[in-house]
Amino acid sequence: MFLFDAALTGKRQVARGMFVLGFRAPEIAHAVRAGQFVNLGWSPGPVLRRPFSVYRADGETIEVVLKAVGAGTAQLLGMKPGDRVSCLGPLGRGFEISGSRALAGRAQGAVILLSGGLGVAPMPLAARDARSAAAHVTWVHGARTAVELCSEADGDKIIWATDDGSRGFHGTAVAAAPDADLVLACGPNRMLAAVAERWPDAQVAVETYMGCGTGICLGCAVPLKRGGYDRACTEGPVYRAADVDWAALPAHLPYAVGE
Amino acid sequence: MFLFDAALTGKRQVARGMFVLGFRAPEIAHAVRAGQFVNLGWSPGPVLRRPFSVYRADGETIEVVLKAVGAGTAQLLGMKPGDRVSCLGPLGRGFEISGSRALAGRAQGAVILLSGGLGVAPMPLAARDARSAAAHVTWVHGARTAVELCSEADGDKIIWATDDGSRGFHGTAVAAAPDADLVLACGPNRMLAAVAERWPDAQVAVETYMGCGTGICLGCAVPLKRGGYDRACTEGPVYRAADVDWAALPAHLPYAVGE
Amino acid sequence: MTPDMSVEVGGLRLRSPVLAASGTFGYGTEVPLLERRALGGMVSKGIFLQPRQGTPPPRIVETPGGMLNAIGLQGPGADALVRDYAPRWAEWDFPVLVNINGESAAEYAELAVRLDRVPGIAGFEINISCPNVEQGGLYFGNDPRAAAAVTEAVRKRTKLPVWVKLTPMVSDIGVIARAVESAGADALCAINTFVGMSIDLNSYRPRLSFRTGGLSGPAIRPLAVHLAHQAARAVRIPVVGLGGIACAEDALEFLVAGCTAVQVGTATFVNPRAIAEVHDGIAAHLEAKGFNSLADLPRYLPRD
Amino acid sequence: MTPDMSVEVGGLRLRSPVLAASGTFGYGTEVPLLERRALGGMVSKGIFLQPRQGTPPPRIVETPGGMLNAIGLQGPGADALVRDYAPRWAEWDFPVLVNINGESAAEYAELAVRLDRVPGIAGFEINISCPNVEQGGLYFGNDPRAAAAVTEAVRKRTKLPVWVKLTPMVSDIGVIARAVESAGADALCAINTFVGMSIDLNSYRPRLSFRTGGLSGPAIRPLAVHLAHQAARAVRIPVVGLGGIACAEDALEFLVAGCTAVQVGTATFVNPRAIAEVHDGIAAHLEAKGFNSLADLPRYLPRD
Ligand SMILES: Cc1cc2nc3c(=O)[nH]c(=O)nc-3n(C[C@H](O)[C@H](O)[C@H](O)COP(=O)(O)OP(=O)(O)OC[C@H]3O[C@@H](n4cnc5c(N)ncnc54)[C@H](O)[C@@H]3O)c2cc1C
Ligand SMILES: Cc1cc2nc3c(=O)[nH]c(=O)nc-3n(C[C@H](O)[C@H](O)[C@H](O)COP(=O)(O)OP(=O)(O)OC[C@H]3O[C@@H](n4cnc5c(N)ncnc54)[C@H](O)[C@@H]3O)c2cc1C
Ligand SMILES: Cc1cc2nc3c(=O)[nH]c(=O)nc-3n(C[C@H](O)[C@H](O)[C@H](O)COP(=O)(O)O)c2cc1C
Ligand SMILES: Cc1cc2nc3c(=O)[nH]c(=O)nc-3n(C[C@H](O)[C@H](O)[C@H](O)COP(=O)(O)O)c2cc1C
Ligand code: FES
Ligand code: FES
Repeated sequence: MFLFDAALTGKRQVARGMFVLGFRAPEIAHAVRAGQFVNLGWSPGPVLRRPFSVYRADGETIEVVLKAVGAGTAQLLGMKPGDRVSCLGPLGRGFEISGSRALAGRAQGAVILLSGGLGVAPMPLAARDARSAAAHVTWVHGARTAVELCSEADGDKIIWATDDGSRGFHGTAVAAAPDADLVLACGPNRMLAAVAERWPDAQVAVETYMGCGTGICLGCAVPLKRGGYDRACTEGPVYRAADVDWAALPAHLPYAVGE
Repeated sequence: MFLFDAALTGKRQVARGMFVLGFRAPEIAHAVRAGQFVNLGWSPGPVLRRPFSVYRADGETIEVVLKAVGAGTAQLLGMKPGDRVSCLGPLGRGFEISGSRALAGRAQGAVILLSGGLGVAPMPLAARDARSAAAHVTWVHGARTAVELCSEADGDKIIWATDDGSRGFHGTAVAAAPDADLVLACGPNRMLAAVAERWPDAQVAVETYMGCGTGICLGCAVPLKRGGYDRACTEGPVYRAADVDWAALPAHLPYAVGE
Repeated sequence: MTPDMSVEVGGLRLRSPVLAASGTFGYGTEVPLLERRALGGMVSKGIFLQPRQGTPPPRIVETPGGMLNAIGLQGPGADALVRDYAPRWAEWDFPVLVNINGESAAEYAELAVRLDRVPGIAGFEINISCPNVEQGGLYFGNDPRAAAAVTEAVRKRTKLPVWVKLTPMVSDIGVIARAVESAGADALCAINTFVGMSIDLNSYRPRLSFRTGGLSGPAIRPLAVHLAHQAARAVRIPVVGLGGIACAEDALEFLVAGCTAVQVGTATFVNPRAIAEVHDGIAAHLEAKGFNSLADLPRYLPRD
Repeated sequence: MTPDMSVEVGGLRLRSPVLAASGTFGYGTEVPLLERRALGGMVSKGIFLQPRQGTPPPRIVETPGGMLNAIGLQGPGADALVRDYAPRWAEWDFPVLVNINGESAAEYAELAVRLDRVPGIAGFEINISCPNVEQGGLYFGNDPRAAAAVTEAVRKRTKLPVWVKLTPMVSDIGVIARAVESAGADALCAINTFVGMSIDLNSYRPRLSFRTGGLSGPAIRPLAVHLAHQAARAVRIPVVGLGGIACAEDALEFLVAGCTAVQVGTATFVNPRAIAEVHDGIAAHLEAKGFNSLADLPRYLPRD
């Protein structure tokens, strides 16, 4: 876990209202695994940090992808190159890819990356790791409508899905996806609940409110099927889909925006 | 009283740590009188607005001069051209110059502008108005040391004073000043108390905490010699020096910085 | 169609549910009254029977998300109020309530007598966050019996609407709310400021000359919503919510939590258009959700 | 010369006046313990005798200058605490106090018995902001008698230091402070969170599943300073101040206002280095002012 001030290096648009921000963060770029996140803070700004999945990591730089869903994200998107944010990470347990049982013993396992809206966030790193595990990667990316699809989906095969049919499959990403050995998914919690129905063993990255990101506040409770809660920031944010008690997990968090 | 968003147009340094910021504010540039102030707010930023004397006004632009004395001023100084602040003003009663009794009937009255540290703030406008009232203007500007003297003092005659003697008169601005028909002063409240001793009829611009700047909170109480309080933002910030109960006015406010 | 925003609160029909809070709008005469259409009413700065000079400066200090104030209820006293302000209020198209203060129940009562039937005064808001001098300086508002006694004393002297403004520094606001309801209040206002302190690290003394001050502003909003909600659950008379409202969403939290109207205080210092923005934002919310009137807004008010 | 920062608080000698507050530092095992030198001690997450699952999400919501939490005292219960955490604490070079909770005085007492003389446990912090189930759910902390009863029940069962953490939702904290002092507390901690509520405007229901939550963070600091000051004025035992401390200046306000030590809570969530920064900043302040030790810091503590 590193804590330091990171300078904004650049910004680009990847869908309507959706932007990628780069930060100079060599320690994290080096250490981060797909599905892990950073917790960003700045002043003047919100009281609490804001968690963001690492989108890409390259040499000295990490990227995050976001939309303005509230004051914090709007402030981040208003920053200019050179502005600094306090960066804490990498946090959480990421996807299990090369070491996963699903791929064990397969020459070229089939991996599906399933993302809804801002759920693209952890996927470029997941694609990187799946490819380096010699897997065949199909990325299924869904959004409400064509202009909200992230333009940077990447994989051996790409399937687009839109709720209004304006591009690709007319329907949800879950419905559009073929089967595979390993399914990695991120998106609105209710999309993940649908993933859990179809692929109980899928690895899904959930979203919760977070107070600290470091395991000490117990604010990020994820209700488990076996009873009780654990911490999205520490045991999660990636879970076996069937392990989460989806009915008890709030479904209105902002990954939902743009889906 | 106008309320609108004003874009920052530029910034220049005028002394160690002291900067002039320009804002596009045509309504205020047109209406403002010497000694009046604007109340600036921005988000994210402090809860309350921050009051600043108008330093210059020219066509479409007003200027304010400041140092970083706390979080709010530091944030203002970190802004970049094009950034916007909410601007409320012009507020308060300014200096009485052309209509003042002190100058009445004199062909060329002698006016002294007496400023300590950031007390330069209202003086360029005061110099402008005094000159247009055909007065002879002597500007006496004091600071702790040479590098803290504002480089933009302006008048028919300029007298510098430094506490350490590093430039001009070795001592306070009050001690350095000659007598005159009309004395206008701004600076730390304890300097103004000294002004009151020497020139009871001087017009002095005081500083207080301000909650609203518009006369409704009663937070900016100025204790009066005749008893009771009135409002720096409405009846002030300019007072007849002898009218203020200096012993009861807090003296630790930040105009003191840099003096 | 713009939704119907009018409300009936404790004996007054208001065209808007948004009022100006006491002490944060002066006497309504200081600032040009723009956008009146948005203003449901005004509560004037707290007044005592006699003129009061108020506390020495510093009187205010900013804190994270809020401010402390210790103005000391500076004011001109009842006679000047009747002479200088009431005649102007009588010409306005929204009701003005007078925030009344005293050191004993009898003083509140005398003030009510003095101000009753004065044209321009539409009602009273009793500020019970005053020290009860006869009881060793304990606040009226902390003690259900003292709060009820003040309410009753005023109630008996006037037919005008009597609103009682509750103090938040109590362990069970419902008890006080019920006590003043029984004593004849027409509405409750929740809440006044919380007592706070800020220390200067140069002088090693409190920053405020009065040492303590009342905390207001966004910082207290979650506490205020909770207390207003608790009060609304405890009584049948309307509750006017306030504390930290700066935008329409903030006001809607109070309304959903069971309040009939709201007051905007500190926000007006920062944004002279705050009341209009709150009003317009509530109307926009109702429209966006398809409600024809504020009465249709869903409330969250499980009964105790 | 670095100033002497050690303090003696309620039976414990601490190398630093800065402690980690309960519920904001877990069990001390979650995050690598950097910069221990700055840590005067730690109060572990509140525990009940039995394991508790805690409340369903959402458990936290941000508010202006602060946050609401309703974790529901999720925890493993006394046996797991003794088994899993105490042995690790026993190896550390700073004291760990356990924040104890119960639904009746007897339950607190039982917990004290169970944890007394367990190596690694240096003392107790009694959380009296719990509903007293036997008394219809009123908080122990609101009632001087109930607060004293809990304190006495624990006091009788242990020779370890007993600190009592006060709730802020009272009209006179001095009364409670004196009651628990008389009942044998070694120190007071002031204060716990304030109850607040936040409403979601989509569902028209509270944002927190538990409906209300405790407000912490910078927003409450001026209230906490005032309450800690009032408590310090009321008693002779030391007071540990907390509520909204994020930097050294904040901590110094509590110390000047009469506190012997401070705890840092929510700030640790935002800045994992907060405790070290508070410690170092206090030391820097003392040095800059020419004080050789924290004991020389001027206090503002007029006696009642
Ligand atoms: C592990 C994790 C990874 C995430 N990765 C991304 C990402 O890569 N890209 C992205 O755009 N978003 C991501 N999010 C969501 C992102 O953190 C929120 O959208 C952001 O915090 C909203 O901040 P705001 O100030 O703009 O919104 P606010 O104005 O604070 O609130 C808007 C909404 O944001 C949510 N929110 C606020 N604070 C938090 C918080 N501390 N934690 C979680 N949700 C919060 C609430 O639902 C709230 O209603 C992630 C969240 C988690 C938990
Ligand atoms: C009528 C008037 C005109 C002023 N003109 C100028 C000017 O031209 N140039 C200039 O640099 N400064 C001016 N000031 C002072 C300026 O407003 C303060 O320095 C500024 O508000 C400090 O804000 P901050 O956030 O940086 O400091 P903070 O961190 O808030 O506090 C630092 C100090 O600033 C003071 N302060 C904070 N808030 C206020 C407030 N609302 N009103 C007054 N003082 C406050 C306090 O003394 C505080 O200790 C003027 C003040 C007044 C009342
Ligand atoms: C400067 C100031 C003066 C106030 N004066 C009074 C008053 O005279 N009488 C009163 O009942 N409340 C007074 N209040 C309290 C407000 O009316 C209101 O209850 C409180 O500020 C909380 O609302 P807010 O957060 O919207 O400001 C005052 C508040 C402030 C900030
Ligand atoms: C997430 C969270 C959990 C907390 N859990 C406990 C607890 O278990 N026991 C307790 O006495 N206080 C608990 N508190 C209260 C803190 O210890 C502290 O009193 C309060 O947060 C005010 O301090 P702060 O503003 O520095 O956070 C908790 C606070 C937070 C934010
Ligand atoms: S966010 Fe604090 S424990 Fe997970
Ligand atoms: S600053 Fe509010 S009355 Fe002057």
